Amino acid sequence: MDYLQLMGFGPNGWGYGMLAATGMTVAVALCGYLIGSILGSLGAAAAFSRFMLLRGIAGFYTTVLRGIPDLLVIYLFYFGSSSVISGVAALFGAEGFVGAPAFITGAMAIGVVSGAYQMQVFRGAVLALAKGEIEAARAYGMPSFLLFRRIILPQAARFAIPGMGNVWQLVLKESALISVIGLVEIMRQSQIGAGSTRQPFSFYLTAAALYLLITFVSGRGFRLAERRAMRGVRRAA
Amino acid sequence: QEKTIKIASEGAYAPWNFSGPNGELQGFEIDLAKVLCERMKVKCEIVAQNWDGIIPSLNAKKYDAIMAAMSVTPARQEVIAFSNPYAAGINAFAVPSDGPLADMPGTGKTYSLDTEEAAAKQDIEKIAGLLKGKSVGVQGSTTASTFMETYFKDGVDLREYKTTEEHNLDLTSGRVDAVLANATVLTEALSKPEMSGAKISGPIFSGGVFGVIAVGLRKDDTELKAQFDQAIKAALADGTIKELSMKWFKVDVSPRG
Amino acid sequence: MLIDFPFLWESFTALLKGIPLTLQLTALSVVTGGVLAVLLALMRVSNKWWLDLPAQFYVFVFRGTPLLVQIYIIYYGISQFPELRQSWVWPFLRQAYWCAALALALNTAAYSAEIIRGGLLSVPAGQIEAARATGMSGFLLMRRIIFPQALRQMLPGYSNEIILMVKSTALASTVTLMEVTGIAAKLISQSYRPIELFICAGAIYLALNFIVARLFAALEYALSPERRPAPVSAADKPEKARA
Amino acid sequence: MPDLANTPAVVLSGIRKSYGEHEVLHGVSLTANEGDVISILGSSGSGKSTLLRCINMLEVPNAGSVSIHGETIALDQKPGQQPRARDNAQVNRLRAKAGMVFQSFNLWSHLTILENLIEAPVHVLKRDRKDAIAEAETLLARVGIAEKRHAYPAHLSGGQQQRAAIARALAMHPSVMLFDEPTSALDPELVGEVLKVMRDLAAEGRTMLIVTHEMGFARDVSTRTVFLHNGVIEEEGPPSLVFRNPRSDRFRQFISRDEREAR
Amino acid sequence: MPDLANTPAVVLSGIRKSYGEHEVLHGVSLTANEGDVISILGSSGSGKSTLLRCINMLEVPNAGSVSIHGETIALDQKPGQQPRARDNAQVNRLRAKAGMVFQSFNLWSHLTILENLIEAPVHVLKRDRKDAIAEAETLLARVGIAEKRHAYPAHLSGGQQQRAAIARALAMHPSVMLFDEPTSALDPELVGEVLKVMRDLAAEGRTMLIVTHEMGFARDVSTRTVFLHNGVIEEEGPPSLVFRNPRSDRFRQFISRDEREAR
Ligand SMILES: Nc1ncnc2c1ncn2[C@@H]1O[C@H](COP(=O)(O)OP(=O)(O)OP(=O)(O)O)[C@@H](O)[C@H]1O
Ligand SMILES: Nc1ncnc2c1ncn2[C@@H]1O[C@H](COP(=O)(O)OP(=O)(O)OP(=O)(O)O)[C@@H](O)[C@H]1O
Ligand SMILES: [Mg+2]
Ligand SMILES: [Mg+2]
Repeated sequence: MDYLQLMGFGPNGWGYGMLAATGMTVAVALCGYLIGSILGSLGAAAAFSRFMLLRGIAGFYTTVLRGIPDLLVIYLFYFGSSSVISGVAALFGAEGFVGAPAFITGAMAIGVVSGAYQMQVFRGAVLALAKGEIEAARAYGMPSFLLFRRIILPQAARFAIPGMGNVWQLVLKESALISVIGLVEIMRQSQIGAGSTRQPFSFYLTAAALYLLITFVSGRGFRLAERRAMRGVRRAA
Repeated sequence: QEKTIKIASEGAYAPWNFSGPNGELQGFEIDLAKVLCERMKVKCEIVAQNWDGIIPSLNAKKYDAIMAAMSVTPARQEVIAFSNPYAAGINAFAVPSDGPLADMPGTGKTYSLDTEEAAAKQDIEKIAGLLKGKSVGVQGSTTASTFMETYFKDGVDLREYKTTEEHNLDLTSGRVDAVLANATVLTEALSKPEMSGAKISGPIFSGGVFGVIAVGLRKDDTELKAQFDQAIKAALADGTIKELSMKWFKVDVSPRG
Repeated sequence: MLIDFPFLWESFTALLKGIPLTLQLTALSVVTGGVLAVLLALMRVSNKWWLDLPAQFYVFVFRGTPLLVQIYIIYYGISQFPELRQSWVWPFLRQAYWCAALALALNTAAYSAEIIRGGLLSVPAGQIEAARATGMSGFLLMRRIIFPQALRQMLPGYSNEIILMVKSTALASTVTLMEVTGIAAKLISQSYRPIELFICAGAIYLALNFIVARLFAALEYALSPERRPAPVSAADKPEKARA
Repeated sequence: MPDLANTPAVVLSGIRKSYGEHEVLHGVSLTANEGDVISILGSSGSGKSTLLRCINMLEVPNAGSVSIHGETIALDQKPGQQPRARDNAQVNRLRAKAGMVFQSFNLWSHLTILENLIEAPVHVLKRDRKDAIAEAETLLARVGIAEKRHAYPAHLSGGQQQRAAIARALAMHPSVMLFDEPTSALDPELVGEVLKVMRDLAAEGRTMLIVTHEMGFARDVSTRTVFLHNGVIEEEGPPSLVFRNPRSDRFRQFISRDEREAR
Repeated sequence: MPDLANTPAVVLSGIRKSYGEHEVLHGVSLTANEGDVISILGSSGSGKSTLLRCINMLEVPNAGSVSIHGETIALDQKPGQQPRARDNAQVNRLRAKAGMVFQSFNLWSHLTILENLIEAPVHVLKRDRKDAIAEAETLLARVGIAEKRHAYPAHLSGGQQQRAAIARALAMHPSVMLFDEPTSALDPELVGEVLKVMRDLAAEGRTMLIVTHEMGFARDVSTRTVFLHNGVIEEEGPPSLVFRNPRSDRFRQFISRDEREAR
């Protein structure tokens, strides 16, 4: 069977399956990334806080979650959460496997991990901000959140976007790990295909192409965002 | 009211269990599972699950049974229970057909390591001599690696791979001189044009460390185990398993004795 | 569930044997990848399309595809071409070790290049102009003014990358290398106790990465004296060697 | 609400501020009544900017207190720690009343000039966006950079940036104005323009504290002149008095140079 | 080597510079002979900084040419593209001879003040580090910030930063000096000090181009005064002449304001 037929959309083609898996990858990665952005910005805010406790928590979070293998986090989330939920459910007489849906668990696990990375990216970006401009905002009475939203965020974006792009790529790849909890994303689908047809290259190269496609589309987005964030910045001659 | 049980398979291990393009599961074990469920008078749902998480998920009650070409080993028995076996593990070497290993002693023979160990050992010794200083690829965490560690402890450079496709690729590229894998899987792989330069060499081994393949179950699920045991016994007795085996593997993998 | 301490301990000591390989692969890929990354980043900010475009493409491909696929293609893919098996690179690429190191280095170069680029862009234009006005340019300008300032900005992001590299060496186990994860996978297959083994392996990675994170924090502190409150009595501060 | 007629607009008492071990302000006390225009003179490094920045808590003093419109800013002073304001909401409220022009302008680089002007009015004071824009355009015209309203700060000349910064402060309608050398980057013509704007504001009864090196302005417009030297107030009083009869030698010397240069 | 005695230090001819569609300099020609002290006056936004920045190619002119010590900087002007210098080595060599003080100082934030001063002498001119330090300390003492030598720029007051920037430019022993409002952040006393330093340099025969709003300096020290208005030179000549008899109305108006303010 030639490649086009194999990856096509005919009755024996894997096209639909690969497409569906791509959708799953994008969905999980996107959710995880957004959750991570929230955790990451909270973490970065905590890292700059004047309270030692908050700084400590932020430091612990980013060190541990970056430090341990991601798969372990996913396992802990999946089996950890399900044993808790199952335990509670058992009290009410439910039996068998009760757990958060795999999708939510997966997105949460990826979110928690990517948040630890995003926190570092944000922290670096905030450190590069022009101090005077933040002072100006303070001097005009901007309370913390407004200051964050109107001044810090748009300016930090300039320095953060390359790093954010990295984390997005990371999340995209990381989403492959959620196959252990039963979601079929690009890598798992390729593995199934490779094992079922014994044609690993066709599948892994297709997987690479699909990731590149996602990267291409999202890269457009990041470039637009960067151009927008860089408005008003003068580059040295 | 019919009970529903969930059975997990890997879905990526042709021809034991694999997936069609649209995700529908096929293969020897899928057919067998349907037969067994029919006999147990339960409704069955077969799901695909990544090999890495397959045992923990069973214990987390994500499903109730595993049928994924899983051999019974003492280590696995510590964490899960197994039903009566429904297949025997048969393994063989594959080598480049134009190389020095192309016709190792015992080619064409079949040995059971349970009953014919002495005869098998004679050939194994000769093969060990041939393999001295050579590299052999096996899939990690399988009975194949256990076999190599038991009988070819010294002199062989053992490489462990994640999947059988991977060691097959290295066999074609010449990074390894031979691979040892489940004979049914090897036969299937060797039928593809990419692997036309390789062949099976030396005897086919069964029994012993290759043990048997059975349904994996939770340890506390004794009731389900009893049901499976009975259904498998019946399927073996009336030749259903043999029939399925011939259909998918062209050989009979029914456990003997 | 009772914790089986003897088992944990046994696994832990077995896993420790994988650390040298993990560290070797990390160091090798971070160093070579780092050099490549600097080049790529410079190409990206060069304002010359014929330098920028190839670098962009490189980053696109190597960041855009999974490391696993990259390792897979470098190790299994290239070897399918008989021509290559005859060539001089084969003695290297035949070995899983060099394939893994190569894949890791190429991969980290793409990510690091973006981090470095972000750092370079964050240096205020005025400070670069001030350096140019004194006649600095090219490598000198880069080394003395731009890079020192870019460095402190990009350290947090770069610590991410190093930590990721430590963890990514785990993928070397897919090409038969027995580093920490490879050993863990083997032990899991022997014992079927993934959680315990993951926790042991996790502890090892955590320890390694903790050291990396602390080193980076210390480096960041050391490199950013101007972010700290002013030196107390300036007069008796020893002069810093910054040659 | 305290009685406006009688409460001073700004009261500083005993302000001390250190950076590390280096004390920059050694207990500065100063009262600005409603409508006062106080010019703060002093040589470079004497602590003028630091003093202004203490008023709106950009620097939190190590000792002393700041009151604005009769409301004292609550401070926390734990020994061995950096002092800090106790109530952020209070500080923000008071800051919104005190417009500041920074010595280094500090325009927001990601916003155009017009956006710089409406940012705080719209988001802090919740003023209507349309009104804010209309007013901002008037202000920009007044300082002569109306045609630059859609440019980003990085694309402005130094003097244009300074004028934008002044306009940004005025757009807040602050009741207290803190100007840190607001004419340093301007040519004499524009200095004249800006001083005229400030005179108008003074006439409207706004309270102003202006760090300046323009002796002319200090002498002619301000209601009070303060001379800061090495972190203490060396001379203080109505300009008509202090310029004619300086009590402090240091101040006499300071102004004598100027006299000599100006001729 | 061209004959030094007869070649002018800086020759600008027909300099045009646009930002986007907006032409800022409309063909400016100017010659500075060895030892000339040229003060460049002009209102805010008239293009003074841009002109200075064209001299050392921080902005590459769209048309016209720049020569320093008789050596013309080679430019590439492809239609539809940004102009650029052809030979970077040449530009760097000439830049090292032309010291610049920026309007916004641009001190290197990662280096202490002392390190800022020795950076270029040691690494560009390859001067001996010890000597460079010794000289830097003398310069810092001369501008009165010796005690700040180990401080970072962010920890200095505005005037201190400006003095550091002046010292940094002087440390290069440039034969041509480009000063962009070098006294804007200084108090009158220090203005006097700095102008004295510049008078000394003038006496040593250095060529200086100084953008300034200090009319006193323009009148008393400079050998020539240039008045830039909207990107063209409106008035040029020895100060004794142009200040007394301005030919251009615009310049008359410009200086009249100053006169009025100063009194
Ligand atoms: N990078 C830039 N991009 C676009 N326009 C610019 C840029 N730099 C300067 N301009 C514009 O060019 C004109 C001249 O600017 P320049 O900085 O030369 O003025 P200047 O004479 O130095 O004024 P000032 O006395 O205020 O410093 C101004 O109108 C300014 O807005
Ligand atoms: N963040 C800081 N850290 C350490 N020292 C500082 C800091 N800010 C200012 N200083 C020091 O405090 C002193 C007063 O600074 P300040 O900026 O108040 O001076 P100033 O009177 O405004 O001077 P100028 O007229 O030059 O602006 C200076 O000696 C300065 O070096
Ligand atoms: Mg100041
Ligand atoms: Mg200017």
